[in-house]
Amino acid sequence: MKHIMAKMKKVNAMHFLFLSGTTWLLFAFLIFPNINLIFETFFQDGRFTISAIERFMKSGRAMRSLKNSFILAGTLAITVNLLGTFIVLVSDYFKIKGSRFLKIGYSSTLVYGGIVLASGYLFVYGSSGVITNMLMKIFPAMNPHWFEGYGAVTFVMTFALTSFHIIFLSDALKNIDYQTIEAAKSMGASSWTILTKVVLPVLSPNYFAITILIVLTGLGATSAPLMIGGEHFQTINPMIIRFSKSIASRDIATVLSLILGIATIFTLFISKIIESRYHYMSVSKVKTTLIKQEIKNPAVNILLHVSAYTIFLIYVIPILLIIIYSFTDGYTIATGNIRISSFTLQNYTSLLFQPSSYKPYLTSIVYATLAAFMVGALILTLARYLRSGKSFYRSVVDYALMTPWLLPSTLIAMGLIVTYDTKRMLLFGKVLTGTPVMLLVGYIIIKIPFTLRMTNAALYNVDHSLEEAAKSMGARPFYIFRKIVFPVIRPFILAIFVLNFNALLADYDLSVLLYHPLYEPLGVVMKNNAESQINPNAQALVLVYSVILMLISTISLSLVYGKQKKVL
Amino acid sequence: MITFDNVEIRYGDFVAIQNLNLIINEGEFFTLLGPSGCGKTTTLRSLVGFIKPSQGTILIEGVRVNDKPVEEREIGIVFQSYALFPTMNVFDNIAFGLQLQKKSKTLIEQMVWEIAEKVDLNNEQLNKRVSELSGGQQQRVAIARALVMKPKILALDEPLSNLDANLRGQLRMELKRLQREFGITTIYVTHDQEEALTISDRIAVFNKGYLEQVGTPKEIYNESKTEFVTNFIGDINLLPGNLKKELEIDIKLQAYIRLEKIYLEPPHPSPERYHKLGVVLVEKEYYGNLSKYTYQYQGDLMRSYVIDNERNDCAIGDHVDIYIDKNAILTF
Amino acid sequence: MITFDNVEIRYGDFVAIQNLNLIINEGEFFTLLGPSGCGKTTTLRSLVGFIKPSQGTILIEGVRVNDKPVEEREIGIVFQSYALFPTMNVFDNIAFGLQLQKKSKTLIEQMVWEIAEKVDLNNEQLNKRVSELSGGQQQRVAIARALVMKPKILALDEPLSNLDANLRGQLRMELKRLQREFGITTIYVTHDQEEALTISDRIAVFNKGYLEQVGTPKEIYNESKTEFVTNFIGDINLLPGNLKKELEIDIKLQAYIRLEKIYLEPPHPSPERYHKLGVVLVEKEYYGNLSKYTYQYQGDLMRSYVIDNERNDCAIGDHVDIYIDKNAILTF
Amino acid sequence: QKEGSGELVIYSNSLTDGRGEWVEEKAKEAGFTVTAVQVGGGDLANRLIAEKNNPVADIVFGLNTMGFESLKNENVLLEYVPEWAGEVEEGMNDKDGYYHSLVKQAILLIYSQDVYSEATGPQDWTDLWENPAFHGQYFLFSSLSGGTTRAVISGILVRYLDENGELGVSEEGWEAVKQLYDNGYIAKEGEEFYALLAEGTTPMGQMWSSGLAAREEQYGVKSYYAKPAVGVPYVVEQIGIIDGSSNIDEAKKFLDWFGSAEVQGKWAEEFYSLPANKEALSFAPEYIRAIDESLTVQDIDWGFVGAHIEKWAEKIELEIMR
Ligand SMILES: Nc1ncnc2c1ncn2[C@@H]1O[C@H](COP(=O)(O)OP(=O)(O)OP(=O)(O)O)[C@@H](O)[C@H]1O
Ligand SMILES: Nc1ncnc2c1ncn2[C@@H]1O[C@H](COP(=O)(O)OP(=O)(O)OP(=O)(O)O)[C@@H](O)[C@H]1O
Ligand SMILES: [Fe+3]
Ligand SMILES: [Mg+2]
Ligand SMILES: [Mg+2]
Repeated sequence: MKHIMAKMKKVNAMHFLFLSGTTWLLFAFLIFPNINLIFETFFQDGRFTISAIERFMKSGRAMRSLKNSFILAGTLAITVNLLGTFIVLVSDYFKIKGSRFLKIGYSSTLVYGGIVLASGYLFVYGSSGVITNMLMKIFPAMNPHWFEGYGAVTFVMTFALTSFHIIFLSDALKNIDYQTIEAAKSMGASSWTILTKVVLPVLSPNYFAITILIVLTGLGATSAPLMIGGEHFQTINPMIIRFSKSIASRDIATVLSLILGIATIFTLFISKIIESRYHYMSVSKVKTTLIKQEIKNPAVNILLHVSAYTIFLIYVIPILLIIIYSFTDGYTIATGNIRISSFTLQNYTSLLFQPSSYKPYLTSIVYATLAAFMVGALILTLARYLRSGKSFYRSVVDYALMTPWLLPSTLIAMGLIVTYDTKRMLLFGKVLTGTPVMLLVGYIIIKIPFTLRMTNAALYNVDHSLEEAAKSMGARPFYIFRKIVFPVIRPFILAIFVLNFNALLADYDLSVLLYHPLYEPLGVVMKNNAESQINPNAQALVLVYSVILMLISTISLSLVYGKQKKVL
Repeated sequence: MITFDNVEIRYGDFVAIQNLNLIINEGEFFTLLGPSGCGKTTTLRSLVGFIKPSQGTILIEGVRVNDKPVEEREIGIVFQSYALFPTMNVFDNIAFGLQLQKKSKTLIEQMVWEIAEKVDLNNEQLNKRVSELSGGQQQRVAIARALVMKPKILALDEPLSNLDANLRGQLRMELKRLQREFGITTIYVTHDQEEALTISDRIAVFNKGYLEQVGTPKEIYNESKTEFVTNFIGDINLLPGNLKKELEIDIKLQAYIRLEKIYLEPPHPSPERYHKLGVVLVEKEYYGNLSKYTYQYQGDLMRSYVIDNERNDCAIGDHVDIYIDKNAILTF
Repeated sequence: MITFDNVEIRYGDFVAIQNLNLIINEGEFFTLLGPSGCGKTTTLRSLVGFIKPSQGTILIEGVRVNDKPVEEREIGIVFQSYALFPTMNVFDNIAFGLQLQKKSKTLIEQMVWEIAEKVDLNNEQLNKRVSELSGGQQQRVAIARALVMKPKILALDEPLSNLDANLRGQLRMELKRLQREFGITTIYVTHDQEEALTISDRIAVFNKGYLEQVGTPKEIYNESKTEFVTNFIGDINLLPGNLKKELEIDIKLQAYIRLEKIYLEPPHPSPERYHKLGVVLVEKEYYGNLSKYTYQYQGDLMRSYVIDNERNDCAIGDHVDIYIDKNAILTF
Repeated sequence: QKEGSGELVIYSNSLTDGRGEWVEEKAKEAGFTVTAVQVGGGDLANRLIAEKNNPVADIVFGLNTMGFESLKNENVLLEYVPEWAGEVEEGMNDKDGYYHSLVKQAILLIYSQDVYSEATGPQDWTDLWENPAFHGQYFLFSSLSGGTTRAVISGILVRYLDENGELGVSEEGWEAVKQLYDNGYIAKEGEEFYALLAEGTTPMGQMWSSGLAAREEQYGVKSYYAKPAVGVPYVVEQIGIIDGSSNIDEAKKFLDWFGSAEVQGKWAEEFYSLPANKEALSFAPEYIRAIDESLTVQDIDWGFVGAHIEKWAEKIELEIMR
C-alpha cells in the first residue's frame, strides 16, 4: 500500500512541477516582457494615453491599409483553400499522370517565400517580366504595370500559402478510413459527392487550423503588397514593422499590431466554436489506406490534367527565373533584359569563396535547428496537455501562448532585451542580454503560436482509443506519445519543424536585435550584403542567398520526408 | 445470377482466393462460410468491385463486371467494420444513399424511420453521432444504411456479429423477408455455422482461399464432402480406433459421428441401426437449452448433446449406455 | 475483488448506467450480458478507467479507483473496436505491453509466438500490418495483445464476435485456462447468451442501463428473476390463455415455458408432472445439431427443440402429442 | 564577459563591403583587439537603446548626426572629446562632446543626362513640385526609415521652421512636403532607382555622393546633380563611446586612433568616402572631392532635426503620403 501512496505523491509532484514549470515559462518569456511593452504604449510618463490611437485614426493611409489587410485575409481564406485543396487532390487523391512530379512543383513554396517569392512572380508578370513582354508584343497598348494591386497580390499570395495544404491535407488524407469511400461508392455516389460529403468533412479540423494560419498570414502580409500592391493596395504590416523600429512611433506599431493580434485571436476563438460543432470521432475499427481515385469522365479528366499542369507551371516558372537571374548581374535583374553577356558566376564566387562566408550558415543552421526542435518539443508537450481535458487554466495557457502574435518581432526582441538586461529572480538571477542564448530564446518565442496551431491540427489525426489501449497496458504518457501518437503525427511534426527551421534560417527582424556579436546569423549577413552602399550587384546577392537557402531547405525537406517514406 | 469463373484474387504476392468457381442464383440467400481469414470478405469485396480479380471473370446477370465501376454495380453492402461516415449523424448515415437518389425529404424521413424501427434504433439515437453509439448500435446503422436502399444485390459481411440472439433473430427474419419480398439476391458472410444453416438457401464453405463445398444447409451438414467441412460445421466426434474395430470400419480411414447422432435413450424404430456402447459419463457442459455430455470409452472421449437434463438423471461418474447411429458415421 | 457501489455513468445528459451495485470476486469469470446498447461496454470502460462515474464508487481490492489513472490499474482490455495500433505491425502490436515492461528481446519474441499460436496467427501474419488482416484476424490480435500481458484483471469486450465456432471454442478454453491457472479475474462482455452460459462463473444481465439479475448460469437460466431476463436468455414460449386456463394458472399472470421443457416423446420418470397436449406440427426450423418445431394449439403457436430429427419421423401437418413440464413454468 | 579585458566591441552600420574586416585588421596592427559588429541603420540605435542597462558594445560609429542625437538623448553615450576633434570641419561635432565626426556625405538631387541638360533639370528640390513638367518624374521611397531620405526631408522642412507650427514646422512647410509626395513617383519595394533612372521612367531622384560613380558605371547612365542656392544637406557619420562600457580607457584610445587623419585618410582611400577630418580630405577620391567642392553645405540644426525627425517621419507616412 505504501508504495502506491508514494507513487500517487510522485505523480502529483510531477503534475505540480509541470504546471508550475509551464506557468513560469509563460510568465517569464511570453507575458512579462511583452506586457511591459504594451503597458508603456498606453501609459506614457505614468499617465494613460490614447494618443497612438488618435494619431493612427487620423491617418487615411493607415486606415486604408488596415482595411486592405482584412480584405486580403478574407480573400485568401477562400482562394488559398480552393487552390490548396485542388493541388492536394491532384497530387494525392485523384489518379493524375505524373502526380509525383507535379507535387514537387506544388511544394516549391515550402522552400521560398517573402520577398524572393514576390520577386520571382515579378520576373514573370512584372512590368519587365517574361509574360508581360510577350503580351506587350501582341497588345502594344497594354499597361506594363498591369500586374499590380489587389488582384495581383491575391494571386501571388494564394500560390505562396498553399504550403499549409501540402503539409496538412496530404497526410490527413492518408488517415481517412478508405472503407467509408467504398461505402459511399457502393451507394452510387459520384466522385464529387464523395469528395464533398465524405472526404472533405473528415478533414474539417485540418481546414480550420489551416484557415487560421492563412488569415494570420494574410493579415500580416508584407512583401507581396509592398512589391506588387502598388499605390492602391498597401497593407498594414509593413507600417507596423517600420514604426516598431522608430522610438517615437513605437506606440502606433503596438496598437496596430494589437489590432491584428486581436483579430487573429478572435478568428481563432470563432473557429474553435465552429470546430467544436464539427468535432467528430473516428469510428473505424482498423483503417484501410486510401487508394487514388480514377476520374471516369474523360472530359473532366482532361480538364483536370490541363489545369494541374498549368498550375504547375505557375508554381515553377518564378522559381526557375530566380535561379536563372541569380546568375546575372544587378543591372539585368533590375531591368529584366537578359543577354548572353548578363550571365556571370561572380555572384556565387563572391559569396561562396569569401573566407568567413560559411560561418553565418553554420550559426544559423545551429540556431534554427535548436530553436525549431525546442519549440516543437515544448509545444507538443503543451498541446498534449491542453488537449487532455478542459479547465480554466488550460484556456489561459492556450491564449497566453498566442501573445507573440500580438506584437511584431522587433518589439518582442526589445521587450526581451529590456527585461533581461538585469539580474532577475524570474531567471534565477541570470542576465540574458548579450549572451548567445538570447537569440535562441527569441527564436523559440516567435515560433510558439504558429507551432501550437499547427501541432493542434496534427493532433486531430490521432485516434483516441489507441491511446486508451496503450494506457490500459500501463504505458506512461510519454511512452504513449513516443510509440503511439508520434508515429501518427510524425509527418506533420517534421513538416512543422522544417517550416520553422526554414523561416528562422533567414530571419532578420528579430535576429538583428538579439544576436551575439560573435555569432552572426545568416539573415543579418544577407541583409548587410544586400544593403551594400557601393556594390550595385546587391540585388543579385539577394537572389544568390535565396537560391542557397532554397537549397538548404530542399535538403532539409528531403532528409525529413525521405526518411518518412520508409516508415509509412 | 452471379458467376465467379475461375477467379483468383491477390493482395500483392499473397493469393487470398484461388480458382473460385461459383454460381449464385437470382433471389437466393447465399452464405459464405469459413474460418477466419479464409477469404470470405475478399470474395465479397471482389463482387462489389473494391478489388479486381487478378485472374478470371465475375459476371452479374451474364455481363462481365471485372472492370465495371463500383458505383454502377448497384450492390448494397454492409462492411465488416461498418465504415460509417464519422462526420454525419446516424440519420444522415442512413439517408446518405437516398439523398443521392434525390428522393424528397419527407420520403427520405419516412424511409429512414421505417428501417430504423426495423433495426431497433429510436429517434434519439438517430440524432446522435455515430461515435456516440454502442458497438451493436453502430452495426445496426450499417445494416440500415444498406437495407434502406433496397438494392438488387445485397452483400452482408458478418452483419450481426455484435448483436444479441433476440435482435439477431429479428434481423435475420427481416433479411429473409426483404429477400423474398423484393427478390433481393443476398450474399451473406458469417462465422456462425448455426446461423448459416438456419438462414441460407445455399452455403459455400471456404478454407484457406479454396472453395470446399457448395450446397444446401442439409447437404453441407449431413453430406459434408470433405473432412474440413465435416469438422467445421457443427461439433463432431472422431471415432477412436477401438470403436472403429468394433464397428468393422477400415482402421486407416478417419471416421466421424456428429454429437446429436449419439443417443442416451434407447432408440425405438430400428434398433439394429444403433450400436450400443457402455461408457462412463465424465462431464456435463451447460448450454442452456441443451447440454453437452462427455463420456469415456476405453480411454477415449466421446460427446453427445442432450436436451435439458432433468429427465436424464444420470450423474458424473455413472456408467451409462449410449447408442450410436451407424448410418450417420462419416468416413474419409 | 471488484465492487461497483451505487455507480451512475453519464454521457453528457444521457444516463448510460444507473445505480449499479455489483461485486465481482477475485479469480471469477464474470460475464456482462444484455441487449445491444444496454451499457455493457460502458460498465467495462468505467472499470478500466476510460470513463469516470458521475456518481458512486468503484473499488478494486477495496481501494477506491475512481480517480486512479488507467495506466496504474493494470487491467488488460480487449476493445470491442480492437483499437490496434495502425503504425505497427502485428508482432509489435502484441509485443507493445511486453516492451513496456522492458522484457528481454528473446523473451518477448517467445511470449508473442506462444500467444500467437494460441490465437492461431502464423508467422507470416505476425509480420503484416494490421490493416492487411481479415476482420477475425484483427480481433485475434486484439485478444493476443491483452492476453500476453497476463494481467490480474482482464476485461474483454465481445472478443470473439468475429470468429467461427471452432476458433471461438478454442479461445474460450484458453481464456478459461488462463483464468484458472493464473487466477485472473475476467470480466467478459458478450452478446451471445449461449456463450455466456457456457463459460461464466457468474453472469450479470443488464437492460437499458439497469442491472436486472446477477447469478450463476443456471440461476439466470432456470430461475430468471424478471420477465426481461426470462425472455432474453434463450428462446421461450409465452403460454396462450387457453392453456393457462387448462393448467389453472391465474389468467392475469404472464406464464412462460422454455422450448426444451416441451417434449415430443412421452416422459417416463414422473408422468403426473407433464401435461399432455394435442397439437399440429406446422414448421420445422433446421439448426444442424437440433431443430426447432412449431406447433399449433387452438390458434396459438408453441415451439420446442428436438435433437436431430430422423428419429422423430413426424411431418408437417401431423397431429402429435407434446408433453409440457409443469414444474418448468415461470410466471410473473 | 569582457570585464576590463581590453577587447572592444564596436557596433556600426557601416561595416559592409569589407569595412568590418578592414577595421579589425588595422586595429590589430595598432594593438587593439576589436570585434566589429554590423547592424543595419534603424536597428542599430534600437539595439543600443535596448541594451543600455547592460551594454555589449563599447563604441558605436557610422550613424549620422540624427541617429547620434537620439542616442545622446537616451543617455547611451559617454562624453569624450578625442584628440582629433579640432581637425573636424566646423559645426559637425557634438557641441557637448558626446560624438564626433568621421565621414561626411552630400545628399544630392540627381537627374539623368539622357533626359535633361543642366539647364532644363531641377535646380532645387522645390522645383520638383513647382514645375509641372517634373510631376511623376522623380523617384521617392515609400518609407522614411532611410538616412538619405530623412536628410532630404530635413533639408526641405528646415526651410519652414516655425515655433508655432505643428512639430515646429509651418503650414507652408507641410504643404511643400505634401506637394513633393503628391507629385512624385512613390516606389514599390524592390524597385531600383537607378534602373528606373536608366530607363527614363523616373529620371530624377536622391543619391548620396559616394555611391554615384559605381552606379553610373553599372547602369551605363550619366547624371547631373542639382546645386541649390541654400546648399545641400550633408549627413555626417559620427563616432562615440557607449556609457557603461567596461573598457573605457581602451575605447578612448581607440577613438583617438580611429578618427585620426591618418586612419581616416586610409579609410577614405579604401572606401571612396569623404572624411570629415580636414587633414584627411586629400586622401579622398578625386571625383568625390570635386562634388564636395562644387557644393555649399546647407545650414541645418541637426540637434533640432534629431529631436523631431521621428515625429516628422511619422506624420508624413501617416498623414501626407497617400
Ligand atoms: N460517447 C457516447 N455519447 C453518448 N452516448 C453514448 C456514448 N457511448 C455510448 N452511448 C450510449 O450509451 C448506451 C450504452 O452504450 P454501451 O456502449 O455501453 O452499450 P453496450 O452494452 O456495449 O452495447 P453493444 O452490445 O451494442 O456494444 C447506448 O445507448 C449508447 O447509445
Ligand atoms: N490488404 C491486405 N493485404 C494483404 N493481405 C490481406 C489483405 N486483406 C486481407 N488479407 C489476407 O487475405 C486473407 C483473407 O482475408 P479476408 O478478409 O477475405 O478473410 P475473411 O474470410 O473475411 O476472414 P474474417 O472472418 O476473419 O473476416 C487473410 O489471410 C488476410 O490476412
Ligand atoms: Fe501495496
Ligand atoms: Mg472478413
Ligand atoms: Mg459494447
